[in-house]
Amino acid sequence: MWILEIPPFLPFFIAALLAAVTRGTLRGVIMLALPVASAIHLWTVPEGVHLQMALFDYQLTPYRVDKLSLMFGYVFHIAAFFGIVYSLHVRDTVQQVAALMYAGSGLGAVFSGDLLSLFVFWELLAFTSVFLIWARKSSRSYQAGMRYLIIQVLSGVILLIGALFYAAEHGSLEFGFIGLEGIAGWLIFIAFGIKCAFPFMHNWLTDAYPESTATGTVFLSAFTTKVAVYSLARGYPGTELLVYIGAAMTCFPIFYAVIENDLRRVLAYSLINQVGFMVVGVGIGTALAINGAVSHAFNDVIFKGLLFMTMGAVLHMTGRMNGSDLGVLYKTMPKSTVLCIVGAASISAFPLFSGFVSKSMVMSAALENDYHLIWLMLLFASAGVFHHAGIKIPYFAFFAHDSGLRVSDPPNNMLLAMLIAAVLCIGIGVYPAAMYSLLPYDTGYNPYDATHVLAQTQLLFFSALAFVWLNLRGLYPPELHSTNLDVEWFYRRLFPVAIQSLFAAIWKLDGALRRAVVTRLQKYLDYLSGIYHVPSGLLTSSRPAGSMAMWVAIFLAGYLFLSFVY
Amino acid sequence: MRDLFAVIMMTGIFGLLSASFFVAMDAVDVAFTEASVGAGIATLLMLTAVTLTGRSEDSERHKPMWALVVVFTTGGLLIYGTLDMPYFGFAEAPVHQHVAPRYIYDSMQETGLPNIVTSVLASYRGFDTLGEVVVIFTAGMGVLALLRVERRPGIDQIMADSIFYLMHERHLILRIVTKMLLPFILLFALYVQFHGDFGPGGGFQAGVIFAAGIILYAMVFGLNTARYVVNRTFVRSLSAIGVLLYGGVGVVSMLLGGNFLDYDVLADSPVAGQHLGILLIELGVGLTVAAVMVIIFFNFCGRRDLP
Amino acid sequence: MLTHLPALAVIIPLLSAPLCLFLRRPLLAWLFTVIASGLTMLVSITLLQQVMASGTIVYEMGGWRPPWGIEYRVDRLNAYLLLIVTSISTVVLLAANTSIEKEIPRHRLTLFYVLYLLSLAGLLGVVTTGDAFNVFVFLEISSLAAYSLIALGEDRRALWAAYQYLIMGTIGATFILIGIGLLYQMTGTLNMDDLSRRLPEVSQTRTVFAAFAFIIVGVCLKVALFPLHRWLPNAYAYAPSIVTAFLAATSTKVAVYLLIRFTFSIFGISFSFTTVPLQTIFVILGLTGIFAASTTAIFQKNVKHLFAYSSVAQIGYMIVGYSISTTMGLMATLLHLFNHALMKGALFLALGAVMYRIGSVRLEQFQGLGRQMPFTMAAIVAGGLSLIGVPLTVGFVSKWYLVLAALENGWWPVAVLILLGSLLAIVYVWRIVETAYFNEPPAGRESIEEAPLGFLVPVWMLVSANIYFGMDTRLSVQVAEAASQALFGVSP
Amino acid sequence: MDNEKKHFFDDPNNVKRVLRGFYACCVVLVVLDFVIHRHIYHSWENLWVFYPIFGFIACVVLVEVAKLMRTVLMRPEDYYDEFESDISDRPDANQGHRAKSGGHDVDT
Repeated sequence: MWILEIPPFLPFFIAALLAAVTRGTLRGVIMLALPVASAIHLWTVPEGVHLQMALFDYQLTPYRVDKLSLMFGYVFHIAAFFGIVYSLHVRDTVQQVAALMYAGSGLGAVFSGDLLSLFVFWELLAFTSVFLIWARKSSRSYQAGMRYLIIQVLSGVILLIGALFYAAEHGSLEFGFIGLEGIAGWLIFIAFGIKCAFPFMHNWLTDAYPESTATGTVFLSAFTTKVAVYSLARGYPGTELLVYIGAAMTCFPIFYAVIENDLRRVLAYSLINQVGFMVVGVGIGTALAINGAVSHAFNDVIFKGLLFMTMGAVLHMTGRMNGSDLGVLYKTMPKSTVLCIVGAASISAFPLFSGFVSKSMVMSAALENDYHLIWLMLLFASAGVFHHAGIKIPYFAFFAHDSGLRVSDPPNNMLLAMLIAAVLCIGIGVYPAAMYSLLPYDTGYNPYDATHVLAQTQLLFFSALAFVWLNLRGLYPPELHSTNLDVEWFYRRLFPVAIQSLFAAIWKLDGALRRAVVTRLQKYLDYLSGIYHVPSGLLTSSRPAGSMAMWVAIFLAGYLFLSFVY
Repeated sequence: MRDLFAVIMMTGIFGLLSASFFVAMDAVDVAFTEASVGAGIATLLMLTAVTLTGRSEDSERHKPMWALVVVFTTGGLLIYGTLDMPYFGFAEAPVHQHVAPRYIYDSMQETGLPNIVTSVLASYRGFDTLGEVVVIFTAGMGVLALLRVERRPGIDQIMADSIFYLMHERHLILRIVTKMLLPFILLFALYVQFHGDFGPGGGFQAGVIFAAGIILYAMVFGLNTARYVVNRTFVRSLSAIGVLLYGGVGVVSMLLGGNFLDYDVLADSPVAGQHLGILLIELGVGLTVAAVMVIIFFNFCGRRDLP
Repeated sequence: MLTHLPALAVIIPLLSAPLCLFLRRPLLAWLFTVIASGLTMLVSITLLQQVMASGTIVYEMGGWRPPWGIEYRVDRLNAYLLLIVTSISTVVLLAANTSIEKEIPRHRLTLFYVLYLLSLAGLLGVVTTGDAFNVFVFLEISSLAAYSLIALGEDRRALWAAYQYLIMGTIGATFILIGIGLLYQMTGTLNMDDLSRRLPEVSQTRTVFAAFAFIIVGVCLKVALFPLHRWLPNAYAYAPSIVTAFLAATSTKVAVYLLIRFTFSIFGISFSFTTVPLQTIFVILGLTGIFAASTTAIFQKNVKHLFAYSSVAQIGYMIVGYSISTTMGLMATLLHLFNHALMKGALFLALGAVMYRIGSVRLEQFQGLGRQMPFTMAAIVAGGLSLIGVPLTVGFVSKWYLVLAALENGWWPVAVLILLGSLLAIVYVWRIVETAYFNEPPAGRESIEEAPLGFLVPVWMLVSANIYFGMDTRLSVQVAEAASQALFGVSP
Repeated sequence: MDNEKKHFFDDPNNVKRVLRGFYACCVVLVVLDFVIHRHIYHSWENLWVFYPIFGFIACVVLVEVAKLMRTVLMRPEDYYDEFESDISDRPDANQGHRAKSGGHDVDT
């Protein structure tokens, strides 16, 4: 059936095209109808390779469907849907088109069966998403977008080089298990790592996401990192290194999150932390762990989207995003408050919320495979997540000290989008079997046994107790206007300063040297030429014909000489 | 040497000397070409150019000491490099062993021409010659495209009159001698043109001589007078017609079933065909060469007349 | 008539030129030129089909057998080059009528077309002929016509640029002539095929070495290989737009063809790559060229200059591929010949459209053009992407093969450098994009319209070719592969 | 805002009530730990009230460490802006060098 051959990214690109030329209600209808139709279509698609073409001597597979990619395909559709609902009120065509293209590129990437198609979508992800950052139209967002673009494109270039090496090593471009073997394996790993926000490569995320528009960040949080997680799950399952990288990713961002003032940046750090859980799962590589990673990615898209949406709503209504400038909004934004708490409970993995049913899989897998230290780190991170995302976000935005702001709940479309996400969060948490049936492996895992529920509840409640205690004792660090140094310091401060001073030195030296040489040379030539005192034809280029003819002669002499002696 | 006029004269002398050098080497055709082109028309054209640019070289110049070093090194390497070349006139040299014998022994039967140079030039390697003619045509077109000025009507007559008057006063003897010589020059050009099959000569030399005659006339009697005699549009067409004649012969031979420029098919017998073909293409060469030379000269001079 | 195709490919434009001189009305002259060029393209297509199907075609000029007469010899490589030159010429010509009327005075228009045809004929002659001296003759035709065409540019510096080009071009041609003369001395023949058979006997003489040196240097000058490239940027920048588009897309390609023909077919691979460490020299020069020229391109203020320097860099890629001297490397070079012709043709033609509307191609004039001339700017962006080597464009295809060839040889540093070079291309293309899309148009230039269809159609033909051949690589890859295999096959 | 409706947390008693409820929950959870038998995967889990203690200590450590980090990492909010606008304000300084290295003879 020919309709099988329509890869899911195509409808999105077509819709983007339509969105570019339509306005108003029509555009809204098109944009809403699209992910629904595409999702229905995807539901009917069986597994297998549906589109192939030949490029050079290689088989390209732009459309390959299996359980792993389907899982991401579904959740991307969901994310695209609530993202579109959430941004229905936006009149900026560039943003709407970019968002659709971005979602399409994400879908293209997860259904790519070869490295080259993956690369194309990889770069498309970068080029389309950057417009969501630039759409804020401030010089800050422009610069942040630029940095984001450079790092993302760099990741793509590394991926391409890796793919080239891979093709040279294996004679094939098929995107399957890659493993850390040879240059190709490492290059592709690094490329994935950049997009996945590995430690020291993570800064693009915390730098750029908070600079995007209220609606843009919702899209951004859903696709880029999840595509990277998918790629790792496909290419590097069971790579032990990933366990340690992932564990580091779960731990270090929470410290930053505690002292960060910009609440969306707090969420960005917590995004890295959540991705860390997935990376650990991929690194462990057993059926349970992969399931955990994939399902956690699935849930994370939804609850992180929900959190970003609630924060976006606050930003949209108040125009502020710093914890120190917000507070006591629950009075006038009760709906948003409730929805935000649902999201916070989900990310903190409270029983009956979606985070619980997936995160515990990864933790169990870590224990089963004797990663004890890692398990402790994850446990620590879980407590930390609750602390900063589960409590800090709602507390400082909606409760805490009175900021004097009295704004109402956001427009209905935003509320609706948040509601959809919240219902999904609770739905999955209450009835996880529906999601489990979609997972790549069948492990028969049941999160709701007494041990899990009790342990998790104890952990969370006592984390909360710590928060309450610290707060009452006045030990909790106040929210302050500040910038916290991160890896970006190297490229935003150290390198520019170093390069600037280095270049200044070089120019100085170069100038001095040049002057010295030119003076010398001129003296020498004056001496040779006796009377005439013009600069040499060799150094200035005012006589290109003359100097070029000379080069020709030098070349000829060189060739002759070489051919006689060689 | 800073005086460009002297430089040009020296170049002319150099051309003449190398022509005699070619004669000494028994390359009469080449000598003829060199004499008419190198010593003759090239000198004339350079003189015309000097009237545009001024007589002495610009004084500012750099001392190319480096260049001298490089040139000497390269030159030294080249001399060393070509030391193992076959000696001049060495009978066993590959040049005399491979292709040349056939030209020497068989060209008479194949083309029926006593002048081997002409048969190689016009028949064996006729396509090269077509290329050369097109090179000349291209040069003419280039000069036309870059130098041609649209003259304002009205000023012509004044200029013509004044120059006529000036010349009349000054160069009476020169004018009379030129008038007497001109028919002979043109006649000689025609002789060279049509005698090329048998002795030294051919379209190139003939064209140059013909053009030289016209240029001489223009120099002595003034450009505008010459323009009355030689219509510019006509000359322009002539240059194209020459190439077309040459190429046309090729196309006709193609239509008659031979290859391009295969003269064998032009007449009943191959030899007659060769004869006819060579005659026609030499005519084409002559036309183009003469026309282009005249074009170049007229356009150079035309620029000088610009107010 | 089919047997005469090799001759017709050259004769049609060669004889159309004098005929065109009689057409006084520019429109007629243009139509005539387009038809002549189009006919030649048809001839080339037929030739390519024949050659791919049944092997090399030989045509004896004047009916004389080689080596006594001149032979035309069309193998896969020739046919491939013929197709490149004629197709680009035809497409570029489509825009000529619109473009030229603004850049050249009316009374010179006919002569422009005459010279254009002559230049085309010269290039085709060089590509088709199987005779070494004939190469020189046609090289002179094409070069002379090219000098005049460049000098026709409306900028006064065009004359100066053409003069520089003339000096350098003449030196190059003379070197080639001296080289051919020396070869004739040593072998007594001018026919390429014959030369390749007779050369091995005398290959260890110093005269042949000297001949080789002369020819290589002469051809490199024509190729504009770094550092002998300095005639090129000005020549391209100040020539009329059409001429730039035509020459940039074809003339250096023909020079690269000559390099391949001389080294691979005439001197033979073993001689060429053992007499002089040619591989090392060319890889170094090629890579230096890529970096030096790309870096220079970044700082150019005139966009024509910018792309001219980028051409020099692209030549570096071709030379690197060539010097890898494996079937794959040569194939990459041949592909890049074709692909670069497509992208530079598109880019310079689009610049012609900008020139037509604004009268300048300085970078600051591009401000706001993204909105004022959306289709033209989109074409420039597409061409730029292709230049960078973004997948789904032709630029990617050739770079891909180039990198593979380098890796296949184990030259992975070269591969990395090639890719790094592409990053520089991103920078200079980005400069244009940034200026055109992120700036408001300068004051007083609010009412610029999109370029006329006369421009957009040919420009977008080339752009779509860029994309089409980037996706469907069968034609170019198949032919390039066959040609490069043939080159390695005939002279083991 | 005097006529504003009284909200739940405006009354300090309400806050106290909520907190008391919360403490009660905590106590219940600790008690439950003695009642319900947990599966043990890790030796530390044998420790009574392992999870509550871990959760509490982890958070206190987290916050204290983060506070320490502040002393090292915290900078004014416009830390980068200051520097980056610094660069973009002086294009001329760089322009001079660019012209020197890349300018072509024709354009000059």
